[in-house]
Amino acid sequence: MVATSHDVMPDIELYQPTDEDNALALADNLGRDGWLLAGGQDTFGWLKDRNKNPQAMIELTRVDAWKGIRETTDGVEIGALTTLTEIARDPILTEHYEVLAKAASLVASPQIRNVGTLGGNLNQDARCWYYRRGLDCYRAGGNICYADSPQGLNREHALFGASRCVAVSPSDTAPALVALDATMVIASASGQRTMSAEDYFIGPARDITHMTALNAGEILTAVRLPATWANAEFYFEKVADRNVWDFALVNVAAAMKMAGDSIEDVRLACGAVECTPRRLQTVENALRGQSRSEALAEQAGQLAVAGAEPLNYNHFKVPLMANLVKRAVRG
Amino acid sequence: MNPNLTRRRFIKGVIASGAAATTTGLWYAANGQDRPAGAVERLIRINVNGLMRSVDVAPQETLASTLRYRLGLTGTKLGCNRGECGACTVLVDDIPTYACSVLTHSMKNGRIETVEGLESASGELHPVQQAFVEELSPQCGYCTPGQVMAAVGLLRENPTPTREEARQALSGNICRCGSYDSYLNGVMRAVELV
Amino acid sequence: MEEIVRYKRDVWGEEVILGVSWDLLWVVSVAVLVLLAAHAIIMAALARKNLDRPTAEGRRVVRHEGIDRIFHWLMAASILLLIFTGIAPILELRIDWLDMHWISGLVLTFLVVAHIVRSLFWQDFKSMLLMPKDFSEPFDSSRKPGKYYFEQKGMHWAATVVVLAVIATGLLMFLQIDTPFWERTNSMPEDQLGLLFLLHGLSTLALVALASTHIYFALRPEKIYYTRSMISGWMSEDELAANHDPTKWTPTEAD
Amino acid sequence: MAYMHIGKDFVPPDVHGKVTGRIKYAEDYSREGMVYARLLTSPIPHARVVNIDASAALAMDGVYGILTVDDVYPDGEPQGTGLKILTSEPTLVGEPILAVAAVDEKTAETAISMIEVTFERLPFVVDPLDSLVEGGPNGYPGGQNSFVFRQGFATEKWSADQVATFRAGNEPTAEPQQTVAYGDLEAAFAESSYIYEGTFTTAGYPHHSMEPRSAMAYWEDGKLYLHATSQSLTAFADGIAGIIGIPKEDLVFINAATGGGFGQRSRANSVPSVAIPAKFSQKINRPVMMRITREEEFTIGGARQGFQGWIKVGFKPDGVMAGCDLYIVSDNGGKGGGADAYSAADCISVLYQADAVRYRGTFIGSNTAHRGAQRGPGQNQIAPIISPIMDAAADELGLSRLEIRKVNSAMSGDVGGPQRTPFTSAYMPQALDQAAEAFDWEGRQSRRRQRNGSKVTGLGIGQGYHSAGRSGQDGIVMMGPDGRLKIHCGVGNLGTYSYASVSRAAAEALKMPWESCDILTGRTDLHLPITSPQDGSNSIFTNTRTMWGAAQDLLAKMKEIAAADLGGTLDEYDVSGERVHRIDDESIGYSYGEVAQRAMELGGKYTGESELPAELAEWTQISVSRLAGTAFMGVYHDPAHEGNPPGFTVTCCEIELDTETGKFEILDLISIGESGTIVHPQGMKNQLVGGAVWGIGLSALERHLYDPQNGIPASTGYWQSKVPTYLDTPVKIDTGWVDLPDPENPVGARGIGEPSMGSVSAALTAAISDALDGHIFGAAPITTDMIINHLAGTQENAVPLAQNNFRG
Repeated sequence: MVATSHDVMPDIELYQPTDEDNALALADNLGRDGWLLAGGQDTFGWLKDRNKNPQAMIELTRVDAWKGIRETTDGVEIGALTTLTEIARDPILTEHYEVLAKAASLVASPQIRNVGTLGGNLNQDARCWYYRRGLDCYRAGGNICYADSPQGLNREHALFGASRCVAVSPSDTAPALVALDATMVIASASGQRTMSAEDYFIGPARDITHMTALNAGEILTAVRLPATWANAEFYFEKVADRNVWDFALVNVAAAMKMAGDSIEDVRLACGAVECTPRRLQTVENALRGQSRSEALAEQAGQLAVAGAEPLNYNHFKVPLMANLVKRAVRG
Repeated sequence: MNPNLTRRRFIKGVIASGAAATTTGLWYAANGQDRPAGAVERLIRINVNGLMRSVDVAPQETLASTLRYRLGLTGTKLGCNRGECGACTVLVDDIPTYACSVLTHSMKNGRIETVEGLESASGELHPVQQAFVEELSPQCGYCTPGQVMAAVGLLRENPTPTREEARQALSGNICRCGSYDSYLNGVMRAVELV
Repeated sequence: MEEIVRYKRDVWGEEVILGVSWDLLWVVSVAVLVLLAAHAIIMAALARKNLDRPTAEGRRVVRHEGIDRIFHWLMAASILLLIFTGIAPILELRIDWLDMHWISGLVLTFLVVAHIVRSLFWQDFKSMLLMPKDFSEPFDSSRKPGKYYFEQKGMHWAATVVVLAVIATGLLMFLQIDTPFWERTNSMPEDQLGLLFLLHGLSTLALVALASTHIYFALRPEKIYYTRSMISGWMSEDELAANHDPTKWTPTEAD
Repeated sequence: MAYMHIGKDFVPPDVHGKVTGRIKYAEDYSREGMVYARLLTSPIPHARVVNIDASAALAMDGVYGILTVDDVYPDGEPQGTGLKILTSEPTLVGEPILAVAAVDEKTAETAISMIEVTFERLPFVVDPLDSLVEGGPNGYPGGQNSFVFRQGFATEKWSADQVATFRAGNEPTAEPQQTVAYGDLEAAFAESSYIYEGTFTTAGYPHHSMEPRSAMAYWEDGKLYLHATSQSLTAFADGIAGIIGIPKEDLVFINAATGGGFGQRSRANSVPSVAIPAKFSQKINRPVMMRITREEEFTIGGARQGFQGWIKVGFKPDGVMAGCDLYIVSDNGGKGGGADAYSAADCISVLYQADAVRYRGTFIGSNTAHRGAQRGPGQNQIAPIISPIMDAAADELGLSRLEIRKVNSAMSGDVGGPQRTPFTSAYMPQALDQAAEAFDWEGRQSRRRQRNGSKVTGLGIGQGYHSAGRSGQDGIVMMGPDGRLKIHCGVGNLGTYSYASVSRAAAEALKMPWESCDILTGRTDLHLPITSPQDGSNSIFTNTRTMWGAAQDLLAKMKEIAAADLGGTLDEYDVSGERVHRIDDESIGYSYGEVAQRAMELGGKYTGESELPAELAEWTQISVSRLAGTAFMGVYHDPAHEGNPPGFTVTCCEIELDTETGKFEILDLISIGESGTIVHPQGMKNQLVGGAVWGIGLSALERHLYDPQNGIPASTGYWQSKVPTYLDTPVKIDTGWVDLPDPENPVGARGIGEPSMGSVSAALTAAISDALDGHIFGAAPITTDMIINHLAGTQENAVPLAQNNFRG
């Protein structure tokens, strides 16, 4: 019987490594018992509620190598521990990759952006309220989904790609990275690997208890934005109930390369409609080579929502998503 | 017995009794022994309102807990204790921060300022505080320390914000009384006072 | 071994069964491996004394009709796929397992039902029946079986029970997920749901053990011709004579 | 009238403490030897506690004891309504069952986790209509499902068909539990040329005060010192002494500041949990702190009643509201609730002066938050429902939306409500005109429904009302030889500053400079008079009367002493410059210090030792008895007033609604108050802007969700409940007031706190409706998803009229 409301941090150990090797060694030793702590804005709630009970926190923010925004030969590399405020205000990003800066500026609240990091925003866990309440649902390793049931309160849940769990990707920066065709840099004690942002996020069909491809002992250390999409025409919009603190009901990120009025190339992604940021490849294919018009935008919106499977209370997300894609294409 | 260990325990004992004047029951008692190597040291010195304070801080302790229950700085309020209200906003190196949602150990190298630290040595209110008084910005007052700190943080970064900029900067602070308009009037008046 | 059953809290915080502890998977795997290894060692030690194997040369008789072999291999494939897709998420293998799992589950169910119907009405059902007198067969070298000897019958019936249990629990679990045929209702009480997962898990463990044992014996050299017969359908008359009592089983000649 | 203090801004004494963080709320206190209590609350929406085994917990080191129902209710748990201190039959998730005190919170929590409570699970329900239907689960003890305010528990059932018809949008056909009516409704509809008829729902959601209701208590010298949170000071203390079960004189209630009330903390029976540390400290003889978490604040707090209603309104060709027929099923939550539905009907009657009104009400429980008063309980739920209907009528009848409100306006001399109560005064037409002019309402009409890309402009005007004043309370002022005026103030400090602004009436009566006044308040051992619970927007009206009266008593006594000592009659004396003096020769007289000195020499009635008003409440009597003889005393019992002192507001707003995202922005908003003379302009302005934020929450954002399948709450915190933020509210809110005096109040004042929310909710809902070509949702809130669904023609699988759920 769980019958006490907890809101104070439980006893838990804290490590504050200051260099990469130590951090990776700790992550490796502790595995899933070690909680990777960045800004902590998706950490303390879990711990205070006693709904996640790791043995120790490994604070990553003291590793300078994983912070900051640097220009590279083929784009920009952003340390995963860079705060959202820094990203939102960074001159390189605001000038060349505005879609990411905009997305970061719309996360949560100013104070959360001040300590919250890009890595934290990308790796945050699902916001399904049943899951957050600490119920032993599928995502928590259980055998039931409370949200997708005949009377489940699933207004904020998935339109696509649900498999037992119907939670959605809560991140605002994730769709921006997918639109930018970013590369995720993942380090572990045994080395480094990279993968595309699109592949980084995984749905419940493949892993119902984790939202990213990070394995135990691995740390997301950086995100690389390719020069290919620098200075493209960008669009980011987030619709949420409240204009502060809220997670998107739907968000959209777009990067478009225009040749005059014609769409030369485009990448589009929506958040909060699937457990992963949903890249809209069919829409992209339909847009490529077309000249931009209201009719095309309308068509793109409709194409974007094809195959949506709404639940009890999220039918509105279908027209909302269509409209946001339409607006993204309209520019 | 290792003499160093004994001495360290002794120091902890002194610190603990020093803190007994304030509440400590919210925060959980220490498991002093058998802590793994490499984990943080509990006994730290932190800069709060310009004073270096020695304090025994549990690894998991939030800054709000340390301020309220170790140092007796109860001006920092806990409205939700999970980053959803802003009442616990303090400045760390001039950056508005939810004290309920950062660890003290994460902030230990920073310059921490709470609402108690704003008045001048002679007891003069900070311009933001003065302006909030003049505009009667607070209602129930529970969110006020957080609003004050967010406003002070803004004015340090941007001494002449527009009303819209002030609104954005303070947007991480809930006021259930709905005194937003009065707080913004206060910030705009503070701009004049500064 | 820490535990057999995993528990969780239901929506109101009461403890209910969540399912089988997957630590048992390792226990079962290790146990089966040890037993089979022990068996292999003993057999290897005894091997030299037993050199007069029947020859595959000569006339051939039909042991398994083509249709039966197809059934067998389809069932084998679906069971292996079920085991693989079921275990993958436990091993944190990130594959899209659930659709494969329920589709192969449905295939298996169909095959099993068809097999039961066929065996009852079109096949020699009696040949697989395990009679009380069969139990003395392994201890009496003078007794030879009909089509299936004791161990084969035992394996078959054990597999029958376990597969039926897996199917029955699996079908009930199938109702708890969204499929092209229906949307899940989540109407089963959580304690019953947990029991279901537990039974499915336990029967899965048994199935893993049985399947490994079955594969092991099928690959053993002594009676490898039974495996061959499940592939090609025939066995030699010599093999027949060495193992079976022609009065109890008279197979037709193969062409 | 030229006042010295009334109508002027001042710095209330507690503001300094608020901006410096020095003012203390209950949880900011600590005490030597303090131990910590934590609650074990029900994980189940409705259950009976069969057994509690706490032996393992009590055997733990550092555990000081357990507090159960048997401790707090030695004579058995009360069967009545409302929140209990602790209960053995919880009717909602999170209701406290027992408490454990320990050396620290962790130990208490660990101990709680070792307590085995055996529950018997009982039927529960989340939507009242699901309980009302024949065969539906009954969520209250004893298999009942209904509680009627001031009547009691009942079991109420409708046939499946009756519930289905209602859900389908039709007038309920079942007998209501309550009917109140006046006028000839049939005739009214017969002469109507426009009739609107339809069902509606409004959300009941919690107060979400920022200060959780933590409390700390200890016993010293036979007295209980209780630090807690409340909206009212002495009225709350008076009540909580009864709940704790101790004599009033043994309680010292300390409550210098309260982190928001909004109706839920005005009376002790809505915060009975503060009795837990009080009882605990008595039992274990140690100071006990009970800190309350945000989640607990939600579950042991309360919420507004939600409505599932049907309304029919008829308008004559000239726009006059002929009749209004209202049928409301109120969501009474888990512990019984109030009379919001009646107030809703009352509000329509008052605001629109309908010729005939019928109110029918039925009250059904759900196993959700306790329902109690919340800022304009009833008046404000109906405000966003009626407002777009007024607009539809105006459009239909060819009137302007301002005009239709003006022809229906309440004015002095009018009566309102089913009881046909006359107003003390009423100036709604003036308020409408003032708002319309300040907002340039007519000038903006050209922008109405104008499109700009995907955006469309909506204009809204709305009105708010709440009865705003009471009487019959007590006042005490004191003066010592230093000549300073000690104003004993029993009014709570919940952020309205009314405790200070009403005290200004005493200063005003004695023409005292504010610097020479001290307000004694914040803790009851300062010996404070009783006053009405600080709810119902009454404080300004009620307590300016008592303050004025007590000061007048002091004034009269001053004149008596002066006349006796210095010659002449009372009416030959007046006061000015902190002196009582002859009118014809100001040099003959006493300074206030001298007259106080004389009073103390004379004693008797001058120092409260005799000739006290006979009607003083027991609480005041205790205070007076302790003050008696210590200083010159003015003491007063306020007689009952005549009529209904209304608080009115009018709001105009302009929004821009994006038809592609369902989001809107409030471009301009002005609220005009009509609440008699304004005592404290900054305080008035704060009530108007605060009410505006609340109105936006009600109309567009705030929600209250419980999972229908298992009764667990989904909106326990600020994030999930969608409390409005800076960026959901306008960057600037304009305010103003009519400022005409009310004759029933000595300084002309009436209250404003609650109407300020209703008019904004009404105006905003009207503006949303306007932007959507007049579509009437019949709902509060109207959330983003609802707007998108309306525009896109999509639909959720929502249950029509659902409560504690999404509306789709």
